[in-house]
Order: sequence, then C-alpha cells, then structure tokens
Amino acid sequence: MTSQAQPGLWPPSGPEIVFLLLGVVALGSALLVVTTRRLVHAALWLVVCFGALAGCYLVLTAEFVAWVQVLIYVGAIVVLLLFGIMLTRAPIGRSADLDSGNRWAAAVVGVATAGVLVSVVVSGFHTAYTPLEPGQGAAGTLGSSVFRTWVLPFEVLSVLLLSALIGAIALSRTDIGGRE
Amino acid sequence: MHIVYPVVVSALLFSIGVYGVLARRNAILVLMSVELMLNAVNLNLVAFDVWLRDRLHSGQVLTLFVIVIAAAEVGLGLAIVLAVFRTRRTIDVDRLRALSENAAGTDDESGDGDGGGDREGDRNGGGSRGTVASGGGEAAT
Amino acid sequence: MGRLLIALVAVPLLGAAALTMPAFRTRGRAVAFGTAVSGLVLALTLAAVAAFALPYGQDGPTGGGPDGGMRLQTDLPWIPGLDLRFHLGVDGISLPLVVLTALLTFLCFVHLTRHPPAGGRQRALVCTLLVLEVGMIGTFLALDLLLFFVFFEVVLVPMYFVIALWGGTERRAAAVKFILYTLLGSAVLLIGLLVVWAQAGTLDMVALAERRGAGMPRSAQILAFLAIGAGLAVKTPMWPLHTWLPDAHTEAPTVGSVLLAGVLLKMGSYGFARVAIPMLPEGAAALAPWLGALAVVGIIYGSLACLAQRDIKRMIAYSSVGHMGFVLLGFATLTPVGMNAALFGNVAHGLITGLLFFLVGAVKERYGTADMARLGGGMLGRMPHLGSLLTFACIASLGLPGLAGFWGEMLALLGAFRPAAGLPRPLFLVFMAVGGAGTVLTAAYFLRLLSRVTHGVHRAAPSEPEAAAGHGVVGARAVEQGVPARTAGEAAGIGGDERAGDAGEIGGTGETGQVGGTGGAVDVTAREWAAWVPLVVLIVLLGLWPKTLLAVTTPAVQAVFGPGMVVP
Amino acid sequence: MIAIVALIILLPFAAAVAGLLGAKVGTGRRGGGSRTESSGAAAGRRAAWFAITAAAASAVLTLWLALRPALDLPTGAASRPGGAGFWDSFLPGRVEGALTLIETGSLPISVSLRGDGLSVLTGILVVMVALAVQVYSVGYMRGEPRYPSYSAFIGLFTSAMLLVVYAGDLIVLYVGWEIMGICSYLLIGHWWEDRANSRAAVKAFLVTRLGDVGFLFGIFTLGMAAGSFRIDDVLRADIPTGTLIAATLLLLMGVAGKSAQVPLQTWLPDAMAGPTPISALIHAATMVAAGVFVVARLYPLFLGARPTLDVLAVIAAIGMLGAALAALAQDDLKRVLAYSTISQLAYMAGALAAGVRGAAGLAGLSGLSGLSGLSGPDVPYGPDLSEGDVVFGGIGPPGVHGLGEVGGDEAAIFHLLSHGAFKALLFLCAGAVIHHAGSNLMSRMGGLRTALPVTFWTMTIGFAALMGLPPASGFFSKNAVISVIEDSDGVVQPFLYGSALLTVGVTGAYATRAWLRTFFGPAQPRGEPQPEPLPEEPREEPLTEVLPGTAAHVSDGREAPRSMLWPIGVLAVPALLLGFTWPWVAGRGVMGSGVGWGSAMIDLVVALLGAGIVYALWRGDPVRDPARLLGPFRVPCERAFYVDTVYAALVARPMLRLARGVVRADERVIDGAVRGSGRAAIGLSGVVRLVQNGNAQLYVTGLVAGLLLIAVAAAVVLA
Repeated sequence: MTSQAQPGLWPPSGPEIVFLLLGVVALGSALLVVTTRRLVHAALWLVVCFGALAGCYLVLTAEFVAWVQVLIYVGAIVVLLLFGIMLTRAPIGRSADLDSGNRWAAAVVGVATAGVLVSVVVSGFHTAYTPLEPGQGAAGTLGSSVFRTWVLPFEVLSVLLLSALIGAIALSRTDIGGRE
Repeated sequence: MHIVYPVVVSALLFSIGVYGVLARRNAILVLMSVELMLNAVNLNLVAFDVWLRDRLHSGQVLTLFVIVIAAAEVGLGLAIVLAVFRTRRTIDVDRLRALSENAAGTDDESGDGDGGGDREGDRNGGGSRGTVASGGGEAAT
Repeated sequence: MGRLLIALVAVPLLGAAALTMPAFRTRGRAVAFGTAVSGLVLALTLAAVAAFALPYGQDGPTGGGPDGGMRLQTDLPWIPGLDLRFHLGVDGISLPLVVLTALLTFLCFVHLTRHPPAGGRQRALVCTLLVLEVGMIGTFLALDLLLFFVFFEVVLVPMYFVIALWGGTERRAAAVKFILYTLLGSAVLLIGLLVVWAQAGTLDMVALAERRGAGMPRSAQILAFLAIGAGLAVKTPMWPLHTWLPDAHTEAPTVGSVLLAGVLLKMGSYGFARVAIPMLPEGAAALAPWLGALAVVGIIYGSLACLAQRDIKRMIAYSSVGHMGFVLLGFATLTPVGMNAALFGNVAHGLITGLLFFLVGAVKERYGTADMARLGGGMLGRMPHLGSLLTFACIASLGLPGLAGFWGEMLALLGAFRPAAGLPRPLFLVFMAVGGAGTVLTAAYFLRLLSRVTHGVHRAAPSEPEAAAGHGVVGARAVEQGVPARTAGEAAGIGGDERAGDAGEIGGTGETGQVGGTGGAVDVTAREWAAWVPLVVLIVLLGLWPKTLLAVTTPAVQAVFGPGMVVP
Repeated sequence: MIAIVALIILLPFAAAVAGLLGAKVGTGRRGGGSRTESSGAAAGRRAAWFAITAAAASAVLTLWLALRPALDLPTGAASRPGGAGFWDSFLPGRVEGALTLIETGSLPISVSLRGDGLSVLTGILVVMVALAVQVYSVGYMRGEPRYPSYSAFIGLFTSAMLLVVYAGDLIVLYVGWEIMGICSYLLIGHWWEDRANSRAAVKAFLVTRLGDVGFLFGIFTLGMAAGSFRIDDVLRADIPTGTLIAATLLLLMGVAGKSAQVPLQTWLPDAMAGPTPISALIHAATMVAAGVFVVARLYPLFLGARPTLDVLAVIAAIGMLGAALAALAQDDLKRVLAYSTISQLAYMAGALAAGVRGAAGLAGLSGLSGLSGLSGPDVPYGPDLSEGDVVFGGIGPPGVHGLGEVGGDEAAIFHLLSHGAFKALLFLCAGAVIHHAGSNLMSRMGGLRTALPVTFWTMTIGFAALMGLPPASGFFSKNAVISVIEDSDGVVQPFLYGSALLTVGVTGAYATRAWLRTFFGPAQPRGEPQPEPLPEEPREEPLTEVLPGTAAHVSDGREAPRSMLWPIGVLAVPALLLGFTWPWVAGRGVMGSGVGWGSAMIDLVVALLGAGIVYALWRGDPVRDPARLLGPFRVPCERAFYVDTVYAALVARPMLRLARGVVRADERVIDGAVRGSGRAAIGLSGVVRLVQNGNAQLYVTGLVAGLLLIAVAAAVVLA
C-alpha cells in the first residue's frame, strides 16, 4: 500500500539498487539466452538468469520462493534442458542457424510487446510503493498458507505433476502403445 | 520498494521471452524462452504479492504452483521434443510443417467439387493424408 | 383442439427419437415403424381437416377467428426474453400443404417398405425422413416468424443427408451445392425477417398480416420484400436461382426427389403467400413486375431446358422450374385469383411431380438408367402399367384440363390478364402471352419424353462406346453409373473409400442389375400401386372438381387481400 | 331435363373409365406380351360391350332430346340473348343447369351445361358417328390386344366433344376442348410402336395446343369483358367492339387449330397415322367440328367483329383451295380424304365468315335479334327466295326478319352435319378398302369395284356428296354455303367466292380421281404387307409389321366383316338423304328449300367440269395418275406447298436449337456463375492459405501482433 511518506522514484533506495542490479543481470543473461549461437551456452545463461531472479525474489522478501526457484529451476529444469540438448544430438559448438527467418518479425513484435507492456505498467504503477518487511515470504508463513488455504489446489497439482510424469514417460518410450 | 521496478523488469523479461519463442528455431531453445516468460510472470506475482500484502500469500503460492507446473511442462515438452526428434530427425520448429496446407498442385482442383470433381478431391485428400502417414512411417523405421 | 397441431409436429419428432432405440436394429422394422408414424401423422392431419371443416368459432377458446382466418391455434411462450412464441395455426392457405406433406411422406414410407434405396442404413433413412417431416409440417404451421424460420432451416439438414448418403454417383457435390445454396438463401431470408422485426416490432405473423404493412415505410418494405423474396425464391426456385435444383433432384434417391419436389419447393412459395405478400403489400406492389418477369422467364427457360435434356430426372427437375414459374406468376399478379392459382398450382405440382419422380425412380430401378437414349423406348410394350402411369403423369403435368395441373396454370394466366390495380397491365398481358407459350412448350417436352420413352419398339441399349460418344457427358455418366444395384459394400463405402463402393456395386450386378437388360423386368409392384394410386386419384379428383381445393383456399386468400380487393 | 344432358355426356365417360379399369381385371390395363390370347379377346369383348352400350344409350338419349317438341324454356327474346338461332324451329327453347359455382377469387366458373337446338343438332352428329365408329371398330380392330384402351379413349373423346357441345360455361367448354386434344394424341398414336405415328400424335397435340392458348386468352378477354364466363352472359353482354375483335381473333386461333384451318392445318394429314375409324371420328364428327361449332355457338359475337370475319374469310379461301389442290396430288387414299377435310372445313369457315347478309356490317349486336332467325315452321319459304334476291334491309326492328335468309351459321352447321356424315362414311369405306388392299396407296389399288361391292356403292355415295352432286346431302349443304358466300358483302367476298367456286371444281377432280383409281382400272397385285415407307411422311398402319397375326383383317374375303359394313351402310343414309331433311330441321317445311337453284347449277357444272377433265385423262391411260394434269405444280401440291417444311425450318428446328442453347447457357452461364462464386471463394482462400505454411512461429507471431494491436486499439479507444 502506498504510505503517506512515500519516497520518490529517484534516487532509488538500497534494496532497490540491489534489485535493479540483479534485474539487469537477469535481463542481460536472458537476452543472451535468446541470442547466443551456442545451445549449451544458452542453457548456462539461463542458469544465470534464474539465479539473478532468485536474488530478486530475495530482495522482495520472498525467501521461500527464491529457494524453490533455485532448487527447481536451476537444479532440475536446466538439467532437464541440458539432457534434452544432449539427447537431440545438438551441436555443442557454434551453430549458425539457431535463429529462424522469422527473426526480424520476432524482434519487431518483441520490441512492440516491451513497449506496450512497459508503457502500460509504468503509467499504471509509477506511484505504487510499499516498504519491504522481511519475513513475509518465509517458509513458515508460506507453508501454513499453502496447507490451510491452498491445500486443495496443492493436491490437484500433485496429481497433475504425476500425470505429467507418466505422460512424459509414455511419450518418450517407443515401446508403449501408440502407432500401429 | 517501488513496484514499478520489478514490474518493468518482468515486462522486459517477458518481451525477451516472446522474442525467443518467435525467433529461435531449436525447439529446446523455444522451451527455454517459454521458461523466461513464466519467470517474468512469477516475478510479477511476487511483486504484487508484496505490494498488496496479501494475507493468504496468493501471489507467492501461485508462484510456487507455476514453478511446479513449469517443471511438469518442461518434462512433457522435452518428451514431445524427443518424440519429434525420433520421428523427424530434427527439432527445428520451422521445418515441422505438418500443419501446413498440402502444397501439391492437385489441391486446387478439389475446389470445384460441385462440378463433379468431388470424388477426385476426396482421393487427393486421402492421398495427402497418406503421404503424411507414410512419411512418418519412413522416419520411424 | 390446439394440441392437435402440436401433435402433428411432435409425433414424427418422437418417432425419430424412438428410432435411436436398439430395438430397431432389426432389418425392416424401422421402415415399418416409420410407416406407422407417418400414417399416424396423416391420420392426425385428416383429423385437423375434419376440425377445420367445423363451422368457425367452434374450435375452442384459442381457435376461432374471422372467416378465412387462423384455426386451431396454439400459442405458448417459447423464448419470453425475446417475446418469441410457439405459435401454431392453420388456415386455408396452409391446410392443403400440410395434408400434402403428410400424404407424400406417408406414401414415401409405403414405397420404402419394398423399395429401399441403394445405400442401406434404413434406420437412419427413416429417422432422417421423420425429422424432415417435422420441419416441413412445422414450416406450414408456424405463425411466429422466427419459428417459421427455424422450421424452414430444420428441413435442410435431413435433406442434405438424404441426398448425400442415399443419392446417385454425384451425390456429394449435389448435396453440398444444395445445402450451401439454400443456406445462402436462408441467410438472406433471415435478414429480411429481421428487417420486418425491426420495423414492426413483432414477429407474430397473424398480427403482421392483419396490419398489412401499416407503419412500415415503403423503402423498408421494399428492402424486406427483396430480401425475403430472394430467400424464398431460392427455395421455390425462381430463375435464375434454380441451379441447385437439377443437381439435387438428379442425385437424390426417389423418396428424396419426391419430397424435395413435392414439399420443399412449396415451402418457398408458401412463404410468398404467408409472409412476403400479406405483410409487405407495398414492397410486393413495387417488386411484383420483376417477380412476374422472372417467373415467366423461368417458365420459358425451364421448358426450353427440358426440351434438350436427356436424363428424365433432370428433365422433370427443370420442369419444376417452369411449373413453379406459374406459381410465382400467380403471386406476382397480387390478385386473389392469382394467389388461388399459386396455391392450387402448389398442391397440383406436389402431387404430379411427386408421382413423376416415383415413376422415374421406378424406371431407373428397372432399367438402371434414366437416360432417354439408353432407355430405348417401347416402355408401353414392355411394362404397360408403368408406361401408362408415366403417360398419365406427363399428361397431368402438361396442364391438361380435367387433371390437377390445369387449374393452377389457367388461373395464373387469368390473374395475369387483369393484375391488381397499380400494376402495369400491358406488361402483365405480355407475361400472360409468354406464359401461354410456355404451356405449349411444356406440352412439347412432355410429349417428346413420352414419345421417346414409352413409344416405339424396345431396342437393346446402344453399345457403351456409342453411347459415350453420342451423348457426351450424360452417356459417360450413365456408363460410369453402371448398374443400379448397390450392395452393402456400397453402404460401407459411403463413409470411406468411394472406389470400394463401386467395386461392391459391380459385385451386385448379378442380382438386380441384369434385370434391366434382359427384359424380364417386373411391371408395377403392389407397393408401388399402393404408393401411387392415391396420387393418381387425387390428381383426377382435383382436376375434375377443383372446388375441393378452391373452396378451402378462397376464404383465406380473400382474408389476405381484404374485402376491398376483390375484383368484381 | 338437364340431367339427361349430363347423362349423355357422362355415359361415354363412365364407359371409358369402366373400359380402362374394368375390362381387364386381373390381366392389365393395356396390351402386354404376357397375356394369353383368350383373355385378351375376352377383355376386348367386355370393353366393346361397355363402349357400344354407352354410345348407343347416349345416342338414344340425344334423339329423345331432339324429338321432344321443345326444351324446357319457351322460346323468346328474354331467353335467347344475342338473337334467335336458326335452330329455333327445329328445337325451340333452351335448358340450362348449373351444378355448382367455383369461386376463383376473380370471375367464378359455373360448372353448367346447356342444351338447345344447336347443341342437340351437333350432338346428334357426334353420337351417331361415335356409335358407328365404335361398332365399326369391333370388326376393324379384331384381335387388337389394346382394344380396351382404344375403345375407352374413343369414349372419352366422345364425352369431351359432347362436353364442348353442351357446355354452358366457356371454361367448361375449354376443358372438353382440351381433353379432345389429348384423346386425339392418344388415339393417333395408338400404334405407337412406329415412331412416325408417335410423332404425328405429338404434332397433332402441339399444333392444336398452340391454337388453344389463343383460345384460352380469347375466353379470358370475353369473360373479363362480360363479367362472367357463362355463355349466355357473354352473349348478352355489351362488349366494346375493340375488345370483341381482339377476343374473337384470339378465339379464331383455337378454331383454326382444332378445325385444321390455315395456318394450323398441318397436323391433320399426319393424323392419318391413327387407325382409320379414328380418322373418321376426329376428322368428320368431333374434333374438327368443334371449331366450327364454337364459332356458331358464339356467332353473334363474331358478327359484331367484322375484321375477324374478314380474317376468317381469307383463311377459309386459302385453305379450301390449297387443301383441295393438295388432295388432288396425294397418292395415299387417307391423305386425300384428310386434305379434303381441310378443304370442306374451310367451306364451313367461309360460310361463317360470310356472316348474315346485311347484318355483317353492323357493329353492335342490338340489331341481331331478329336477323338470323326464322320464326317458325310456317314461314313461307320458297326456292326463289333464297336466291340472293331477297331484299333485306338489315337494320330492321327486331321481329322483322329476312324471309328465307340462310345465315352463315346455319349454312356452316348444315354443311358440318352433312360433311360429318359423308366424310365419316368415306373414311370408314376407305378403311374397308385399305383392309382389302393392304395398302393406303391408290397406286396399289384399282379394280376393287367387283371385290367390294358394298363398299363401292357406299363410297360412291360419299364421293358424290363430297363433290356436291344431287341428290346427295353435300349438294344441298355446299350450295347453301356457296349461296351464303355469294350473298355476303365483305371486303374479301370476291376472293372468297372465287376460291369457293374454283374449289368446287378441284373437289370434283380429286374425288373423281380417287374414285376411279380405287375402284376402276386394272387390279393391282394385292398382298403388299406394308406400304412403301415414305421418306418424310409417317407410314400408315403398320398392322402386319406390328402385330403379326393379331391384326387378322379379312383380307382374303370379299368384304369386310358385317360389323364394319353395318355402320357404313347406316352412315350412307344420311350422307345421301340429309339434304332433304334439312328444311325440316331448319323449319321450312318445303323440300329442297335451302338451295338457290341458279347458283346450284353453276356449282354443279363446275364440279362436273373438274370431274370430267379427270375422267378424260383417266380414260386416256387408266394406269397413269390423272394428277399429272397439275404438271409442274404436282410436287408442291403433293407436299402441301411445303408448309411442313417451312414450319420445321421456322419453328421446330430453331426451337430445338434454342433449347440446346438454353441448356448450354444454363450450364455455363447461370450454373457457371454459381460454381464461379464457389471457385472464387476457393481461390481467395487459396491466397489466404499461403499464410498457412505450417510454421507455428509465424502463427504465433501473427497472434501476438494481433493481440498487441487489439491492446493498443483498446487503449486508444479507452483513452
């Protein structure tokens, strides 16, 4: 909530500076993910990006989310992606054709998206301010929220995860069901 | 904390993800770009959760859910990519054109079905289906 | 009493629903059930006729009405939010058509009991026909414009399936053309109805007809008449919106052709009598000369097209264009006699062309083709009964006095002789003269048909190359068609590969296909007699005693035009 | 009384229905190959009983009507709109009954019948000839498997003609008029195995139908002008002259069609393709008579429209001479008679066209009430009075009528009756001759005088009547016609009169030629099973070809069977003697009073002159055809002046070409537009389809771009 004594947008406070630096790292590494010519580098830059984002979460006092981010994204998903790169026998070195011919249209659309979104959020939230209070996103508070209020979606989600697992197995194994 | 900072970062991250999805040929890179977009959303959720001081912590909880779903999605996505790779020997998105209209020249004739070429049109349609299926079969073997 | 009309719509619908029960999987039982249901509908229709014959004011609180007005009305809320009502009723304009519909459907089922069409799936066919009957009867009963439109549309889908599943070799293209063309017409019709709704603020057909266009500006009336007229003209069909008709008729199975010609075309002309002319009199007056001009062009054009046809079914389809031209000419005069002519012509055409399509279907069944050159003449010698009936039907269709076809044409010409006040009389005199020339052409092509098919000595059909060379497309088509007998293989082939079906066809040659070639063909069967004799009797009855029909329609027509418009 | 009239009409109809449905219960309606001979014969016998009983009953009832002193209503001006008819003294009064009134929304149609002297007179002719034909057919069509339908159609035909005769309403009349047309189609095409017969039948129907359309429009015009379709109302109505002329000209189209007048005469010679009794029925008593009858029925209207009568006169003048010349050149005996029918009908038309002398110039009908009528049987009426020297003012007050004036309608009806009798006789005789000779062609006949004595004598009577030799009926009736023509004062009178006189001579010539070539000269070898196929004409009666063994005609006996000879013999009586009874019919009481002796002598001389020339030629060389006197004219005459060719070139072929053009245009233009719209849609979709190249990234790019656009647009709109 906006408080009465709301500091101006500039100069940024300490946490904000940290956040912005982490944000720049995340954005830069994300840009490298989508532009690098090496597949494996892309995956590694993704690690950097996710890590920086985890830092951002920490600054925003969402500690638990930050750790989950590190554990699942950096720990699991990127590994999965690397396995994918490996299994599809992608070239490890530079490859010239990682971008499709659609690149310039994509760039235009991307820039336009950025323009629209940024202008919208800036115009919408340039006055929004909240002081950070540590402990808001601690494991305890979050855990009690998940297992009280959100327990049903949580359970549903676990079923979803299970079925996704089974689906992945079914899809990746050639000797199960499928084509005649 | 001014909300505008995380929100702008999130918007830019999302746009980068959009660019990646649209511009990258490799399916795994596309998946990575999707992850970027999901993370942009996560950042938004957390930022607004903090701003609105939600007592139920819906933003952060949803972020957790999104992360879980993203994991599932990557798992499934990779499985699909692998399946495609097995049948097509490639995971270049712009070369997977099974969705396209059949570009064979006979297609135009199936248009005047009211003139009596209906059966022909059927045959063509069947034929095109056949080529797709047989192409898949060849790749699989 | 009002429930009677609901029953008319509900009985076939329930019948169709009942057919989904597995008990009807047994072969033949479905057709018997369909016959029973349509027979019940016919009985209900006759009950409605009996109720109609009661003096006015005796059919319950909701019925009654001024002389010539609506009878047996039932009026239930349907969609209250839009003020739509489930409003049914019957008067002298719709009653004959309802009876015609019920009769023709029943006769189709009677015919089906021993003459199933190629393509199998009898249960599906029965179900389709019953749904078709719901739509047809509902169209003639509806008194709410949107309800009318709904029933009008309900008919299309079953007819599409009848053509597409049980039709001839080119059935798919014909069915697609049929449904697309008529859907387009319906879209235009809907626009017109919406214009009426927007201008008048109500969809109640009785109220709209009583209002006689009061409160609607002339331009809006013309616009609405144009849209509604165009939509109805597609169905009627009026030249030049007729080209779906020959294809659909040629490819449809016998029952499909009979219902298509006998009832579906009437829905278009009924719309003129029920919607376009009573509700939009100024629009009608403005566009009547155009309507008349297109009608007479249709008469001549249809007749000429018939004169050069080789396929009998196609020829009769084109003859419908000519005959419906007379109906439209009757409407275009905007006189009571013209509308009487149109209504009479409707019923007569339904009976006669229904009979003709039955007969041609029988010919096709026996000879394996409907191509005149391949039939080879001499039918009176080989199948005297069939030949005689064909002669009778053709003579009836060419408008011979003493048979039903005459009165519609004669009265239409009489109407054109003195059209309504305000219409250009010299123009209508020209229409009359052209229409008269059309009757001669009509006679010419029907007699040519008789001469080529029933007269002469039967020869074996010309050898295939000769036929193909001499008769171009038609011959080739006939050759491709091969034999009429389709077996289960063809039925299976409908959904899947067409060529497999053809193979099944050839496999079935031995049973029925050869009958046409060897001369051992059977003459008219008992079921065919049963299906045809009522039509013959009615044609003669209406021809010798036109008062039976005119006495019913005249009060209603007078009510449409109001007491002031009666020509002394 | 009206019930009797209804019964007269309905009896043949009922017999026809019974014959069609009941004759072959269990075996079939028409001939089929599967039936056994005996059941076919039984069915034929049953059908014959039905048909003959009904025809006889009708005839008896008609005669009973005729012999009553008067019909229900007393004669009088009030009951007789449009003036008194010449038949008044024969059968005064009029009976009319309406069964019902059919509301049409416009003028109602009254289903009504009316009987009066004219109806009964014509009715007698119809039922008598019908009866004769039915009896004759029993022998003629022996063994014919389709006899039941044949006799039923004759019954239907008779019924339709009687409906025309007794109709009280023009629409009812039209119904009968058209049914006759279709019956003629069915009967002419009776031997449908031969394509040529079928074509002839179609032609007969179509040509008459063409006229009938005009006839129907004429009825509309009259009915609308008079405010009713009832004949009485129409006759009584005061119709403007312009309307009247238009209406009568339109009616004339139908008359020309049915009565085979120029230019719609071409169907009649071809109609000889039917069985010979049918020719007798159609061409003597019923169908062709209908046209003349209708004009006589509506005669007051025609009198009011002088231009129509002039047109009729021209038609008649051309028709009578042309047809007579064509008859002179024919080799086919039946075609000779057919052309002679056209010619004789043209006489009747000419008589009608002549009008009532003095009255013809009148525009209105008001003066007519006393013009054509003869007041009663006691009017002094002598031969000298009819000579044309009767002074007649024409515009006398009603009640002052011309003594001895023979009206055009009277002469026409008189000739109609006598022609009906002698032409039916001639046709039936010709049937007997053809039976015997096995061919229609006169070049294959000859010397039949001894082989067929009864036929010879009766046919001689017929030819004498045709030529107009006394004392046969034709002498009186033709003379009445010519007197009327002579006395008329129309614009075209000289032309008409000259043509009529000339035709008398030609008639004498062709009748003599046919008579001589059939019965005299050397006998030709008999037994040609089938006539030579003529290239462009329908072949006649392919009996032996079609029904081998079944059409067992008595070709080896001396004469035709008795059932054929009796009708011939009976018909010979009126053919010979009708002329003497006419004065009684017309109520004059004095024998031979219809004849102007002076002009009669002229006619006689001309006729004998024609006959003499032919005889002289024939004597010179009995084998060669006397038609050679026509010289280079012969071929055009034989081809009836190429009218058929002209029609084929001007009407039939362009029509067929047009039809083919329409079919092509329908496929290419109209349906082409429909298919074109479909193809255009598909083409457009093809363009759009290019975008659909399967690249999912492109799709998503488009999707996002679109989303952005929508977002921006929404923002702009909301801002």
